Amino acid sequence: MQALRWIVLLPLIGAAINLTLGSRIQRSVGRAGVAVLGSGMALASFAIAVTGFLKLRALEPESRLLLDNVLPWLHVGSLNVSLAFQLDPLSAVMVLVVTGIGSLIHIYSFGYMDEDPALWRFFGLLNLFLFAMLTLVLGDNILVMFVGWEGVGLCSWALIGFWYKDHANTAAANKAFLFNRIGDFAFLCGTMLLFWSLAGLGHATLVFRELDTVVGLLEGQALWGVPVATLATLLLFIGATGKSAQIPLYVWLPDAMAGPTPVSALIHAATMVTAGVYMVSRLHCLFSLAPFTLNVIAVVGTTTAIFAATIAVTQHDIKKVLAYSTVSQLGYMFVALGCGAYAAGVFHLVTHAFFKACLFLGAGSVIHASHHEQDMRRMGGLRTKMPLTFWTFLVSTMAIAGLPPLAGFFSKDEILLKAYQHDPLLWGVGLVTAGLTAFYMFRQVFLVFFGESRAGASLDPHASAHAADHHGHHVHEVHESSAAMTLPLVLLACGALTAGWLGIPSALGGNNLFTEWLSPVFASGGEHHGVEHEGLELEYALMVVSVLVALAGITLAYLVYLRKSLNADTFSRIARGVPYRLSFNKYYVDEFYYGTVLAGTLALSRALGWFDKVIIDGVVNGAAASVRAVSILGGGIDKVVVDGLVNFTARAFNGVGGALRLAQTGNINAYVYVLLIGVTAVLLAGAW
Amino acid sequence: MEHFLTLMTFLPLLGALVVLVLPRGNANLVRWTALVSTLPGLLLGVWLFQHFDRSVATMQLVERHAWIPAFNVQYLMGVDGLSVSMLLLTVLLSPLCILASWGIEKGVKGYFALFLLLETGMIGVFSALDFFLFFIFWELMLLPMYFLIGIWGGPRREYAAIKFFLYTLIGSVLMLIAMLALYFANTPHTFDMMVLMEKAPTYSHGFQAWAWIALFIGFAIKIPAFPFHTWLPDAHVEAPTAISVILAGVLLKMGTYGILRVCFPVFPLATQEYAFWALGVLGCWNIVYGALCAMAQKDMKSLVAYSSISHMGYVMLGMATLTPEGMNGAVLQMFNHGTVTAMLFLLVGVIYDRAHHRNIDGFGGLASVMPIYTGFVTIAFFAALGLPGFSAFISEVLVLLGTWQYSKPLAIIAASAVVLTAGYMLWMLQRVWLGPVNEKYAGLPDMNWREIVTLVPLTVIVIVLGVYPHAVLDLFGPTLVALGDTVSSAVPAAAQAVLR
Amino acid sequence: MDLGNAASLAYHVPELVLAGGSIVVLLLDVFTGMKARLGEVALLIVAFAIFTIGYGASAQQGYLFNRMVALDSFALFFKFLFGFTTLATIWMSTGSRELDGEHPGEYYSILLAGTLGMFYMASATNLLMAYLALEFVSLTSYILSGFLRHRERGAEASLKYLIYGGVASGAMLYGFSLLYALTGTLDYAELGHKLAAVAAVPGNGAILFIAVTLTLVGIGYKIAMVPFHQWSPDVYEGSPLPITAYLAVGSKAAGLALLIRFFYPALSSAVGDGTWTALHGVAWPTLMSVVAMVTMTVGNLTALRQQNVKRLLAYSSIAHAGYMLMGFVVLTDGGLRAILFYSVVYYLMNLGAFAVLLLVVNQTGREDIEAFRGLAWRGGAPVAIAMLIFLFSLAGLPPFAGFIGKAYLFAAVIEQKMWLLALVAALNSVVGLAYYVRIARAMFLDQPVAGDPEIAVDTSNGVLIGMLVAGTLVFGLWWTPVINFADRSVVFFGN
Amino acid sequence: MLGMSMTTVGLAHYLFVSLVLLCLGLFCVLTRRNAIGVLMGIELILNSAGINFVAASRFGSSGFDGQVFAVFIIMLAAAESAIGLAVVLGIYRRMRAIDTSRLTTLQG
Repeated sequence: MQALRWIVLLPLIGAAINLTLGSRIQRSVGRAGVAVLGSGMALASFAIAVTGFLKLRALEPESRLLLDNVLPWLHVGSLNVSLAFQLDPLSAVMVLVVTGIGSLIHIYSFGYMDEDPALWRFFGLLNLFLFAMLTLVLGDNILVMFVGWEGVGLCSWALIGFWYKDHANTAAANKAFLFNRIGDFAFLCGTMLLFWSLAGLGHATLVFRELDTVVGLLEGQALWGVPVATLATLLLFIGATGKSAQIPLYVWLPDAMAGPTPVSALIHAATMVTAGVYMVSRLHCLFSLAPFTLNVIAVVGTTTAIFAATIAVTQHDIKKVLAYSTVSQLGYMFVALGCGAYAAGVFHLVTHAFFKACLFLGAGSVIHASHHEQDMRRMGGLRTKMPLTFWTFLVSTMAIAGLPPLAGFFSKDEILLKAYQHDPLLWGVGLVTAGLTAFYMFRQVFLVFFGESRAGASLDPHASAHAADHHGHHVHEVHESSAAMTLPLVLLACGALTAGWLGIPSALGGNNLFTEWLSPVFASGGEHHGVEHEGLELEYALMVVSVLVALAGITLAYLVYLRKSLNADTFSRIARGVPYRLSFNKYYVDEFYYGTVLAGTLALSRALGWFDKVIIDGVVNGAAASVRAVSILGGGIDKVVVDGLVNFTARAFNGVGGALRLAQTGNINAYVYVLLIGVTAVLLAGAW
Repeated sequence: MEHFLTLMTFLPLLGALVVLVLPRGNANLVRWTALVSTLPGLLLGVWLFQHFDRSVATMQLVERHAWIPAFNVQYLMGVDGLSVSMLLLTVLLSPLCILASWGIEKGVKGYFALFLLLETGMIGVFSALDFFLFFIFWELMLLPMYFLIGIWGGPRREYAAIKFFLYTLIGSVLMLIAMLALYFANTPHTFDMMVLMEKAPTYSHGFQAWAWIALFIGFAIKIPAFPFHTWLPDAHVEAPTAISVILAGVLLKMGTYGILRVCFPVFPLATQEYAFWALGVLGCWNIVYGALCAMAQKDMKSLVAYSSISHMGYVMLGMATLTPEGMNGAVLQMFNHGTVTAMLFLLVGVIYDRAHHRNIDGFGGLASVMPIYTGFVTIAFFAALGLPGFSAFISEVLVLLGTWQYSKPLAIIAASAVVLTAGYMLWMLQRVWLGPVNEKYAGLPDMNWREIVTLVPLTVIVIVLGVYPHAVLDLFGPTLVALGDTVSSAVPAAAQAVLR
Repeated sequence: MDLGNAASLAYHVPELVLAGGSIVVLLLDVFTGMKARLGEVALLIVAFAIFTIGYGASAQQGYLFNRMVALDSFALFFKFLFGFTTLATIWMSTGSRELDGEHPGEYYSILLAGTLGMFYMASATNLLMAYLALEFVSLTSYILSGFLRHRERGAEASLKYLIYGGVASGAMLYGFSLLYALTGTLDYAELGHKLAAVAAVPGNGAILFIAVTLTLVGIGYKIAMVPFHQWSPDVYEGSPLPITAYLAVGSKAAGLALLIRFFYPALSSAVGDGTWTALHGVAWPTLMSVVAMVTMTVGNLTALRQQNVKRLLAYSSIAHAGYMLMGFVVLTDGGLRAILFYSVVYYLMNLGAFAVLLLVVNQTGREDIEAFRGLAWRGGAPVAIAMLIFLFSLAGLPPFAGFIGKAYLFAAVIEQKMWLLALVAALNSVVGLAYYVRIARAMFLDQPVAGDPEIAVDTSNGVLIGMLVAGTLVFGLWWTPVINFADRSVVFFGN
Repeated sequence: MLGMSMTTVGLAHYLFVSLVLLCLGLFCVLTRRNAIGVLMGIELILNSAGINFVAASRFGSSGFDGQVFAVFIIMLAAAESAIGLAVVLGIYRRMRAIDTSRLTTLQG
C-alpha cells in the first residue's frame, strides 16, 4: 500500500519546511502559519493512518498486513534490508496512538507556546519527532526501526534542550541522549548477534515477519555458553531500558522534564518512552524463546514500578511527579511483557498514553496559567479558577489510579492478573505500587487544585531557586487556558475515560476487543490465551482487591493533604527520616552514576589526552631531536619515561650531530690524527 | 575519452600555471581562475560517476604509455571502483576548498597555485597504476602541503609543517624500498601494479612479511594509525581551514587506499597474517583512543582531528575483516568521513574567521547569534556521531556488522565508541553553541552566501547517502568482493580460523 | 687499439686544448690588457674542449701513450662531466663579486690546468699516471682554494688542504709502492691478473690489505669519504664560492672515477653478466659499504647543526659521496650506472645550489642561513623557487632529478639485497631533508626583517640557474637520454 | 719474507728503512705545531714511498718503472713544498706566526 509512506513522509515534509523556511513563514504569514502547517501534517498523517487501519480491519484477521516497500536500502554481502514500512494490527495501534495524540498535542502546543519566538522551530521538531516515531513503529525491519529509534533520540534531545539558553536544559538533553546511546549500543550488539546467528543458520534477515518464522531455529544455539536467544534478547532489552527509562537507565527521564510540557506529554509520556515496550512486543517471538530474559524483564519492571512510585511520593515539582509516575507505569508494561502478556502490555501502553498525556497537558495548562510555576507548594485552589483543566485532570488521575470504569482500571488489572498467574510476588509488588500511584496522584490533585492558593509562598530549603524571581507573578490573575489547550485536554480525558472499554475482559462480560485485535500478531508468540475457567473467581477477587487498594491510597492522600488530619504526627516523623530523604533525593542514583561512570570516563580521557601530547608526541619529538621535546621533558611529569625513552632518542640525533661538530676542531694536526685513527681502525677491522 | 584520467589529473596543474602567470595585483581574478580550473575536474567526475561500469571489478579507462623503457617505468593510469570513489571525493572537495580559501590575502597566487598542484597530486595518486608513478604523485603532494601549512598556517605552523613533512617522508622511504624490492621480485622487472598482483602467489613468505610491514608503516603514517598519529592534531590545528579539509578529507584516505590498493592484492598472505593485529586491533584502538583523546581537547580543530583518528579506525577495522560487509563499510566510511569531516572543518573555519580563536570554552550561546550556522553545525555533528539517516551511520553499521562476524570482542569495543563519540560531540555542541549568549560574540554575523554554498552540497550528500547509500556502494562493491576473495583465498580456511 | 706516444696525440685533442688554453690565458693576461674578458676566453676554451670530446667520442677506443691512459666511454663520460663542471665554475667566477680583479690570468689558467688533471684522473690506467693526475688536481686545488690570499680563511683553508692532501697522497703512494713491490707492475690490468695470484699466497693477505687501505686514503680524501673527510668542510668554507662548487662536484667526481677505475680492474674480476667479484681475501666491498653508511650518516648528522650554508652544503656533499658509494660497493653494472647517473644529477642540483648561494652572497655578503631569510618575499621569488627545487632534489624528492638518481642507487643496492645499506640510506635521506628544509623554511616561511636587501637576479647568473633548474626538472620526469648515456659509459678498459 | 738474510742487504731492509721513515714523517706531522715542520714531515712520508719504489724495482724483475716513479715523486714533492711554503709565507705575513694550532678560524 503506497499510502503508508505518506504517514511517515508528511510530518517529515512539515519538519523540513518549518525548520528551513519556518522563521520566514512566521514573520510573513504569522505564528498561525507554522502552527497550521505542523498540526496539519500531523492530522493528515493521522487521517491516512485511520484509513490504513480501516483497510486493515477489512482484511481477514490472519492476513492483516499492509506493506509499502519504498526503496532498497542496503544490500551488501549477506545483509539485505530495504526502506519498507509495514502496517499490521500492532503497528496500527501504535500509529493511531502516535498520530492521534500527536495531533492533539500539536494543537495544544499552539496555545501553550504562544509567547515563544521560535515557534517554527518547535513545530518543526515536533513534526520531525512524529516522523522518527512513525518510522520506528512502521519500519518492517530492525534496521529501519533503529533509524526511528535513534531519530526519536535526536528529537527528544532537541526538544528537551529547546530553551537552550539555560545550561540546565541542554545538560538534561545531553544526559537523555547519552543514556539512550548506551541503550542503543546494546541494541546494536543484540541486532548483530541476532543477524549473524541467523545468517549462520542460512536465514540472514532483519525483517520482522521473516524473523517471526525463523527465530525458532535459534533454539539450542549458544554463544560463550549462553543461549543466543537469551543473550540477544538481554542486549535488546538493555536497549529498551534506555528508551523506556527502566532501571538502570531511567535517570534521564525526570531531567527530561526540562523541556516544554507538550514535549513531556508527547515524547516522554505517550510515545517515545513506549518504544521499548513496542520493540519487545514486536520481537515477542524472539523473547518468548528466552524465559530467562522474560523473568529479568518482569523483575526489572516491577522493581522500576515501585522504585519510581516511592520517589514520586515526595517530589514537589508537578512535572517530576508525573515523570516518575511515567517511569513506574512503564514498569507495569514491562511486567506484562515479562509475563508474556504482550497484548496486556500494549493495552496499558495505549490507555496510559491517553491519561498520562492528558495529565501532562493538564499540568502544562496549570504551569502556563501560573506563569511557569512548577512547584506544587506554590499552587492550590485552582479548582475554581480553571475548571476544565481540573475536571480533565481529575478524570485522568482516577484513570491512572485504576478506578473503574476508567481506562487504567482495565489495563492495569489485566496486567496484575497476568502477573499473579506468573508469580504472586510480582502481583503483590504491583499492588503496592498501585496503592502508591493512587496516593501520589491524588496528593498532586489535592495540592494543585484544592485548598487555598499558595502562590508565591516561601519555601523550605528544598525549594527550587525559582522562589525569588517568581515572587512577583502570583499577583497576576490565574485563569483558564485558551481553547487550543483545553480542547485537546477534553478529548484526551474522554480517551482516558473510554479507552479502557476496548479491553473489557470476558470476566466482566466484555469481549476483550483489544487482545482479539492483536491476537493475529501474538498468536505465534506463545501468549497464554483465554483465562481458564476456575480463574474467573480469582479474576474478580483481584479486581476488588486492587480497587480497594487504590481507594485506600486515595483516602490516605485525602487525609494527609486535604484534611491534614494525619499531617502533624505521623508524616512529620517520616519526613525527617531516612526514607523520606532517600526518596526525595531519588536514592542518589544520579550522584552515583556521576561519581562512577561519568567521572571515570572523563578522567580516563584526560589521562589519555595527556599521554598523547606528552609521551607519544614526546617520544616522536625526541626522535626528531626537536628542542621542544627536550622542553617537554624538562617540564614533563613522568621522569621514567623522560629519561627512559625520549632523552635517549633525543641524544641519539641531536647529541651525535653536536659531537661530530666538536670533532671538527679546526686543528689540522688533529685531522691527521683522525685520519691515522681511521686507517688503524680499518686495518684492525680487516685483521678481524 | 582516451585520455580521460590524464585530463582529470593535469587540468588543475594547467590551472596552477595559469594562476602563476596572472598579474600580481588582482586577487579576485586569481581566486576565480583557481575555482574555474577545478570545475572541469568536477564535471569529469560527474561523467565518470555516470559512465563508470559498476558491474565489473576490472580496471577501466586504462591509459598505458611507455615512459622510461630503460627502467621499465610506464605511464599507466586506470580506475576501479575503489579509486573512483576516492576520485569523486577529491574533485568534489577541491572546488569547495577553493571557495573556503576565498579569504586568503597573503601570497594569493602562490596559495592557489600550490593548492591546484596538490589536487593534481591527489588525483594522480588515486589513478596511477604504475607503482613508480604512484610514488611520484604520492611524494608530489608533500611539497604543496608543507608550504600550505607552513606559510598560511597558524602560529606554530613551521613546527607543524616540518613535523608533517618528516613523518610522511619516513613512511615514503620505507615505501620506496619495498617498491624497488617488488620491482626486482619479478622478471622482467616491472612496476606495473596489475602484474605485481598477478604474480602475488610467487612471492616468498619472508619477502611478503617484511615488505608488507614496510608498506604498512608508510601508509599507517598517513591514516594516521596509532602511534604514528601525533602529526595530525598539530597539522590540523595550524593548517588553514581549506587545507585541513583536504588533509582530513582526502589525504588521510590515501593511507587506507594504499593499503587496499597495494598491501592487500600484492601481499595477500602477509595481509592474512597481519590484518588482525595491524588493522583490526590497531583500528579498534584508534577508534576508542581517538574518541577519548578528543574528549580531552580544548581546541575545536584538534577535537575534530582526534575524531578523524577515531573514525579512520573504523576504516582499518572494516578492512581487516575481509568480509564484504566490512570492506564495503570501510571504503564507504572513507568516503563518508571525507564529506562529514570536511563539513566539520569548514564549520570550525567559519567561527575561526569571525572570532579568530577556536577555544571550546571561549564561546557559548552561538545558537542564538548565528542560527543558520548552528543548523549546519547540528547536522554535521549528528552526522559525525553516526546518527541513522546520515551517511556515516551506514558505513559504521556495515563495518560493525562485518567485524562482529570477524571478531566479536573487537566489534563490541568498536561499537561502544558510539557512546563516546556522542559524548564529545554533544559536549562541544553544548559548550560552544548552546547556553547563555557570550556577550563578547553577540555581534557575530551569520554565515554568508559563500560559506553556505560550500556547505550545502556536502549536507545534501551526507543525507542522500544516508538514505540511498548504494549511489556510492555500487561503485566499489564488485571491486572489493574480488579483492576480499583474492586475500582470503590466499591461505586455507583453517589458517584463517586460527587467526581469530 | 694500443697506441704509442706520437700516435696517441691525435686522440688527445681535448687535453691538448686545455693545456694550451691554460697557457694562452696566462699569456693573454701578461701581454694584453684584456683582464676583464679572460673569463669569457676561458669559457670558450672549455667549450671548445667539450666540443672536441664530443667529436672524439665516435673514434675507436683503446689505450693511449703505451697504456698510460685509456680512451673509453667511461673516460669520455667523466671528461664531459668535468668539462661542464669547469664551464659552470668559470661562469660563476665571472659573476662572482669576491673574485673581482683577483689575478684572473692565474686563476683561470690554473682552473683549466686542474680540469686537465681531472681528465687524467678519469682516464689513467697506470698507477704512475693516477698519482700524477691526482697530485696535479691537488696542487691546483691548493692554490685555488687559497686564491683570495688577503682573506685569512682562504690561506688557512689552503694550508690545511695542502697538509691533509700531502699526508693522504703520501699514504696512497706508500700503498702504491707496496702494490708495486708485490706485483712489480703499475698497470691496472696487469695488477689485476697478478694480484689474483699474489693474494693466493698465504702471507700476503695482510700486506695486500694494508696496501689497499693506504691507497684508499688517497682516493678517499679526494671524494671526502669518512674518515678522510675532515679537510673538506674547512676548505669548502674557506675557498671562493665557485671553487667550492668546483671541488664539491668536479674533484669529487674525479675521485670516484679514479676509485672505480682502479678498484674494479685491479682489485676485482668480472664474472660476466655485468657483475664483479672482489679480489679473494680482501673484503673491500664490505669495508666500503660500512664506510658508505658511516659517510652518509656523519655528513647528514653534522649538517643538521650548521649555520653557514656553504659549510652545510659541504657536509651535504659528504653525505652524497656516501650515497654514491652505494653504487660502488654492489659490484654491478647497475651500480656503476647509478653512480654515473647520480653524478650528472648531482652536478645539476649541487652546482645549482651553489649558484643561488653565490647570488645571495654577492648581494648580501653573507653566507649563513640568515642571509636567506624571507628571500621569496624580497624580490627573490624566482631564485628562491630555484633554490627550493635544488634543495628538494638534493633531498631526493620527486619529481626532481635527485629522486631518480637516488632511486637508481637504491635499486642497485636492493637488487643485491643489501637491506641494511638500503635502510640506513633511506633514513639518512629523511635526516637530509631535515636540514635542506631549514633553508627552504628560511626562504619562504620566515619573513624578511628590516635591512635585508632586495635580491635582484643578474642575467649571467640567471641564465646559469635557469639551465640548471631546467635540467633538474626535465631529468626528473624524463631521464631516458641520461640513463642511456650512463649505460653506454659503463664500458671501460683495464680488464 | 722476500729472501731476507744476514749477509746481503735485501729488499726487506729497504722496506724497513722506508717504514721507519714513514713513521718519522707521520710523527713529525702530528707533533709539529710549526707549519714548516709539518711540511717537512710530509716530505719524509713521500720519500719513504720513493725508497720503496726504487728498492722494489731494483729487486723486482720489471724494468725501471719504480725508479721513474721515484723521480716523479721527488719532482712533485718539490712542487708541493713550493706551494706549501708560499702559503705559509702568506700566512706569516698576516699573522706573524706559522703555528698550525692557531689556524682554527674554520671549524665546527
